[in-house]
Amino acid sequence: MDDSVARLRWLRVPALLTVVGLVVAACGTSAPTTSNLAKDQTLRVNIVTEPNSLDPGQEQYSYEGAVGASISEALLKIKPDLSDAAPATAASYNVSSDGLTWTFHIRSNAKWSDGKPVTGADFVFAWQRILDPRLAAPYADPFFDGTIAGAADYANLDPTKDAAKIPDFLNGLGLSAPDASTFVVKLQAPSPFFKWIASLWMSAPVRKDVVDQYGSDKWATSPTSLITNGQYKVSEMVSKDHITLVPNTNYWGGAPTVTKIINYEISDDNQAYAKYLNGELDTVNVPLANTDLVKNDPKLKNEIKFVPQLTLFWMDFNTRKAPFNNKQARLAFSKAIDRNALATDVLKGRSSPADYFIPKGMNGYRPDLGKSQEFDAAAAKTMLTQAVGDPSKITIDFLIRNITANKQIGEFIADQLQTNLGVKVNQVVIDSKTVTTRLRKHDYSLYVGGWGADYPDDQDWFDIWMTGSGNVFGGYSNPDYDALVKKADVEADAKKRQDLYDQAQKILIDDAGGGFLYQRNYMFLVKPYVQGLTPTAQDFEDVGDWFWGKVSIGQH
Amino acid sequence: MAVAQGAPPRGALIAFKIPRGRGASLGLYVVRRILWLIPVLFFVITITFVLIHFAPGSPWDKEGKQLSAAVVRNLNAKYGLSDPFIVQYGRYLVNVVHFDFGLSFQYEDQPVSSLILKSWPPTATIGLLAFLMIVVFGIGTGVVAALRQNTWVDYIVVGFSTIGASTPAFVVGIILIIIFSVTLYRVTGGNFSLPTGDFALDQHLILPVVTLSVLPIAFIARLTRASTLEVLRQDYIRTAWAKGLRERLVVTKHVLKNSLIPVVSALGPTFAVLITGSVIVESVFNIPGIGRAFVIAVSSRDYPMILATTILFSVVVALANLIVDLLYTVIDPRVRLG
Amino acid sequence: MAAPLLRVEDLRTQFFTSRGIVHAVDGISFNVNRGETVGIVGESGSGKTMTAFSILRLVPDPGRIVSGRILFKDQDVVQMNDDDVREFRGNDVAMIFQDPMTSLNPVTKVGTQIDEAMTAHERFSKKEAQARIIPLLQQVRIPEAAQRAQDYPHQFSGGMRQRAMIAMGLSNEPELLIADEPTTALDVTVQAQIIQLLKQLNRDVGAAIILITHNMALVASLCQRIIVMYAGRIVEEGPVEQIFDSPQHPYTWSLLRSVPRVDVARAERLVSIKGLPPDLVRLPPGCKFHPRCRFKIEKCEREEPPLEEVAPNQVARCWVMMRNVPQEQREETKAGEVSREAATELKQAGSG
Amino acid sequence: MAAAAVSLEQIDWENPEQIGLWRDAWQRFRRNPIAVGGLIFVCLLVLDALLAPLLVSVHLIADPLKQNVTHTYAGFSLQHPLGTDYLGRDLLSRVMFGARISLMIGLTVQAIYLVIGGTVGLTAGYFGGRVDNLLMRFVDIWYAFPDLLFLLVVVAVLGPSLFTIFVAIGVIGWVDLSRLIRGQVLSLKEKEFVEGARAAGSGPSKIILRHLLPNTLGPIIVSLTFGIPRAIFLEATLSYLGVGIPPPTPSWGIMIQDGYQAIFAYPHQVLVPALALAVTMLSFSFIGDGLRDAIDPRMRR
Repeated sequence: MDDSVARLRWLRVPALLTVVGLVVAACGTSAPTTSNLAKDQTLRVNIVTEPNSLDPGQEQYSYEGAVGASISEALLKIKPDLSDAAPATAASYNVSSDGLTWTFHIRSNAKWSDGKPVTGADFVFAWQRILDPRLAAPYADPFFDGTIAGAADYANLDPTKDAAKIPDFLNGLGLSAPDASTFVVKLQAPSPFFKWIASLWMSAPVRKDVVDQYGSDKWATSPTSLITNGQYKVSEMVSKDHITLVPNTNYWGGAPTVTKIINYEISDDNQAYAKYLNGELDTVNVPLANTDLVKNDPKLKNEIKFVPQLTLFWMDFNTRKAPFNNKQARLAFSKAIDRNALATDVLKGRSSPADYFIPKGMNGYRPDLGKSQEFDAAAAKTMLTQAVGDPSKITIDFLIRNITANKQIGEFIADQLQTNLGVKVNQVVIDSKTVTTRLRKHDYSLYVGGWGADYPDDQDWFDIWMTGSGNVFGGYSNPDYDALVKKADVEADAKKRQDLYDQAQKILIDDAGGGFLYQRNYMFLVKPYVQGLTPTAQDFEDVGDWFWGKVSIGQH
Repeated sequence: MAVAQGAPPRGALIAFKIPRGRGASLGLYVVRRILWLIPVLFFVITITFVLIHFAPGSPWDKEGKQLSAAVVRNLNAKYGLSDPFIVQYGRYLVNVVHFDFGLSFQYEDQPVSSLILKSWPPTATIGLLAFLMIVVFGIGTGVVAALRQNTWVDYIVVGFSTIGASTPAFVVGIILIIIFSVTLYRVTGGNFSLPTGDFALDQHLILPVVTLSVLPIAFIARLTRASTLEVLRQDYIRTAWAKGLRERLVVTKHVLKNSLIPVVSALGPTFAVLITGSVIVESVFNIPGIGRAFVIAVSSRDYPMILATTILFSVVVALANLIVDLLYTVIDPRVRLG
Repeated sequence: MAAPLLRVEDLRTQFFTSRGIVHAVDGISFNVNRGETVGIVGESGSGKTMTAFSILRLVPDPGRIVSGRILFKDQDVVQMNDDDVREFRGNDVAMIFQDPMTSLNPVTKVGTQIDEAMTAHERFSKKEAQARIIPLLQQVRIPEAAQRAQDYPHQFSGGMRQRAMIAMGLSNEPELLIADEPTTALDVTVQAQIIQLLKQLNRDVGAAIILITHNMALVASLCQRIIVMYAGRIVEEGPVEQIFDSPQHPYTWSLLRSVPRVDVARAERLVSIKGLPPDLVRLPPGCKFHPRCRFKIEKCEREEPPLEEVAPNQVARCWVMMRNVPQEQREETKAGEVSREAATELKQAGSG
Repeated sequence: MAAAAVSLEQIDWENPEQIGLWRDAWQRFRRNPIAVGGLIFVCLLVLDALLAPLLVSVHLIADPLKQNVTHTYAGFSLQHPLGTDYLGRDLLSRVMFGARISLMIGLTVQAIYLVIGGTVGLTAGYFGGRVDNLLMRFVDIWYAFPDLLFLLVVVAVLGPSLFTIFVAIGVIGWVDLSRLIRGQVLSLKEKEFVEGARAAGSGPSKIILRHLLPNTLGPIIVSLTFGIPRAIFLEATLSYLGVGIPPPTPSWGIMIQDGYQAIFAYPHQVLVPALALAVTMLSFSFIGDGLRDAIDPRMRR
């Protein structure tokens, strides 16, 4: 099917058979114009799970971001190609010469969904609220208490015992609004990555009067009290069924084409897939097992959207216990995994093999650094035998979360280790939270972990391998690595900053802090009549869910 | 002479003699059974609380990015989880007595009672409809199969009930979706097909109710068939024929009244399970029911939600079993309760 | 002589089991006159119960009436269609069964079960049927009939249940009542009351009674005529006194000799019939009783004897006949004398 | 004149040719074709469960654990008669090995149900009054029991293993059977033969075992033959929750659970184990029916 035929398809009604489709298309008009927009501009997507909260301060999961990104707008917003953070509620910002003071200028026409203007004070209140221990905002640490001046001792403020000290702590933060359209932030240290913190959807403003009226934990639970400043606002919430968004008429950026977005909460892949086939969903994440079915289907294969994500998975070795306290043994285990087979056969070509740390799509992406962990079964076995002696005496406890995808990948990795190295692997497949508890207690040998970028800056990645980090459990610790990362975080010059990060990545890979495996890509089906889709490498639950505002529905 | 009939059951140690009239003793029995609900609930809450204490993991553990220690400490303080176990247990009991079931950890402090009130109706609707289908088709086919034993009707019922019983609900569910929504949609060019999922009081109910009732129908049909065959062999059936009664009368008045006893005892638990929701059917058909809510609550350790749903389940189950026991006395006069 | 109430002609009922065809009823013919009481006697497996079931077309699977006619007031029951048979059962001919414990529906009130028998036949309107229940219970001498009608079977004793069964049987004033071993499951004193009740009902209601039993004493006390069955066929038939006086078929003779005498002190050797009842699938050739008969002759093993007139309306199926058996072979005691005394005793006990 | 009659002494009256209940039951069972068919299939299954490892060592069937990721979800072929799964492992050998675990679970769990459920049901039904009340309230508690939570704790405390499954399934599922048996016993208890036995002075345990249990046999057998697939499904859900058998050992429950993901694209992944389960369940019900008819005392008359 050459390209021309595919383009014609845009015009036809999704008729029964492709042949019929082609006939209709032949007499269609030229490129899509506003005239052929569908009457009903409704977009139906699946966010899989019901959000726990739509209060920006208390959000943490991707299925919350999928809605939050449309209804709450931070100071800045990522560009689709992730090259920079573009102005959003803040028209512009400037950074003081010493890099410690960031001044944001709020748009005069930035308005809340109830028509009131967005002011600097709204941001001050929102960020102070995030740093209030009593709210226990999930993302307070490390993004806010690690950057904002005066926020350092957030960690040792107990909400009940030190309740009295909290007001002074909040007023002492480096947050101020000299006038209605200005918001000034003072930092603990110069942080070139701070623009990305200012573009996190959690750092969106919050109205003090609304919170006081409805209660800090109640205001975001119903459409009437959920006053937000994004391009859309929530019009209906039905528990475990769907959340409906409609345009925020007072939004400064003009009215979007799509007048209604229905975020379904369908957890069962087959159910979502059936809904897509029935035209009840406009986009769906292709279930892994259906990959080839979709690729070979004459109609569906033209509706595939393949988008790499800034998400990478690796083998998390517990370095406190043999055999993983030995670097050679770790490298041997990493070299024993055939990443190509994993990516192309097991994951059906939806993920790309990766024996490096920073994923493709970020400027720290260095594929050539992965030589030391390259797949080589023979070398791996000899390396392991030299390092720890007879492999058949080694038994590994391999922790796996009981999610079907994790289980299937786990079985493949266990088989690779047993066949290529001759070690014995106990696959412990248990309930997700039990896995996390055992990881925290270091009661494991091997675990497949991963990381999804909060924002496309190396800083967000390198801090997780630093000594004492809470997000990797293997206990990897290398003073040189820590020093390099600390220096890079505060380095103003971009070139030097990147070079420091590259050196740190090399040490990490050669140390085999983790056995890097693959980068995940999204493979979605999107109905042909969905126009203006803007996918990014940081999408939440659906391809293009950062920029629903740019979408329009063609006639169908 | 034969043993004195109606010898009092051994161990009837009730201090005062219940008045002989059937009505009075039944009313008293029901009251006593409902009063028994209180110790039962107490045990259920205690066991659940202990289980929660032992269950690994905390509500704040996450799959991907972990919360910092400070945030976890603040969350525990906010929900009182840092208090000693006994304090939490005592506080919960006091709240329950005042019908305050606390706030959900998961859904940003929405009161658990409102979450349950929202998620139980879909489950109950589908459960009740499925129960009706089970009673009508289960018992119906079972009796017909027994009356027409070893004929093609019998073989179909046995065959169907076995296939029905050996395919798990989610397989049955998705096959029905593939046939009646996806393929039907494609074949009829999109203008007729059953909805793939969601909940509404219209044709959205058809597929979930059918999926939910396939297995129980199979079981009840087999059970009815077995017990009806037993009863058909009894002497009093021959007496009924000898009296010259029409077949319809023999079946309804004599056969069914006796063969339904084991079926009622099996319908009791089936009813209780249906009403408390099937997580499988609810997730396959994307129904916002309480079955799924309970599983999500357990896997995310939403303690107040777990406790509240368990209390709801135990009340529903206890009442269902009470109804079944009362039905016994209606169906079988020989059975005396209490 | 008025036309007989019931005429059974060459009735054959067989069971088609995996082991082969069971000749339960192997061609029997007999008559029952209006108001007459007839006893059908024989060991279990002789086909007496199956004869009763055939009359009411109640032969259970895998049995079937293969041939023969059952004429009830000149209507052939075998040819009747289902509706007519349904109307016939319980209305013209009623039956009561052996085990009162299991013959009543355990979950329905006794009164309702009797009422049901009547409403099934529209002989009585609903109101009339309702009114008849209590008198019927009183007729069978059940105390506090009104209250007991509301009780359930498990609240009745064995004897009381059998009386309820009889009341149910008589509810439509049938012309023939078949009682299949009505007293076997009851103890002696209750037995006598039931037999006494049947006799009195026969007199008052005028219903003919077929009493099926293996107990010769009962037959003696209630019946006017006896039919002795063995291996699915009639081996002897005749008036009670004549049969008791001079039983001609060796089987009838030994049946009478196996009844113990209560009053006579002398030690008496009871005759028990050796061997087991024949296998109805592989019947022996010739006279079916020959394997267990002490007086048989060579011909008995080859050819089955026909029913032959041995006295006025008394027939027997035997080549030898007891009258031709010399005294010493029969041993000292006379068969007839023993059983008559036992019978008279029972009569006295019954009326007491 | 008298023929040579068989003399009395020759007939041995002490042990007349008496057919034992079980031999007679076996004779009638043997004549029931579908029940025998069911029995044959179950014997084949047990044989397969025992010999499967042997068949692998002589390469008659492929190794169920050998992965070949280039041939995932393959259809029916000579080399793989039933195709391959998501990691290219041979489905035929996995179904045969799956029988081992599933059968073991199905049968052992039923035994646990019968023992616990049976005792509770029989005692509650027979004694009635306070005992019945207490036991039934205990059953009520057990019914409302948050089984899912209990499973998690069991796994956390005992660790995932086969033994954990038996503890988990056994402890949760006996309630239905106990209520079923109690219902039966409540109505049977009033039956005359029980009162007769009680009058004859036999103790409660004798009455329960000799009289009540055989008479509740019909519904029990039906519920047991239904219990087997239910136990196997429960094992699949447990495996999904992590309480099941640790991978990669195959069981029918797990195969159905995994196959479900690919039902749109490769329906045979689900239908193969489901069919195996259906046929197994069919044979158990036929055996159940055959057994019930064979043992029923009334049929002996």
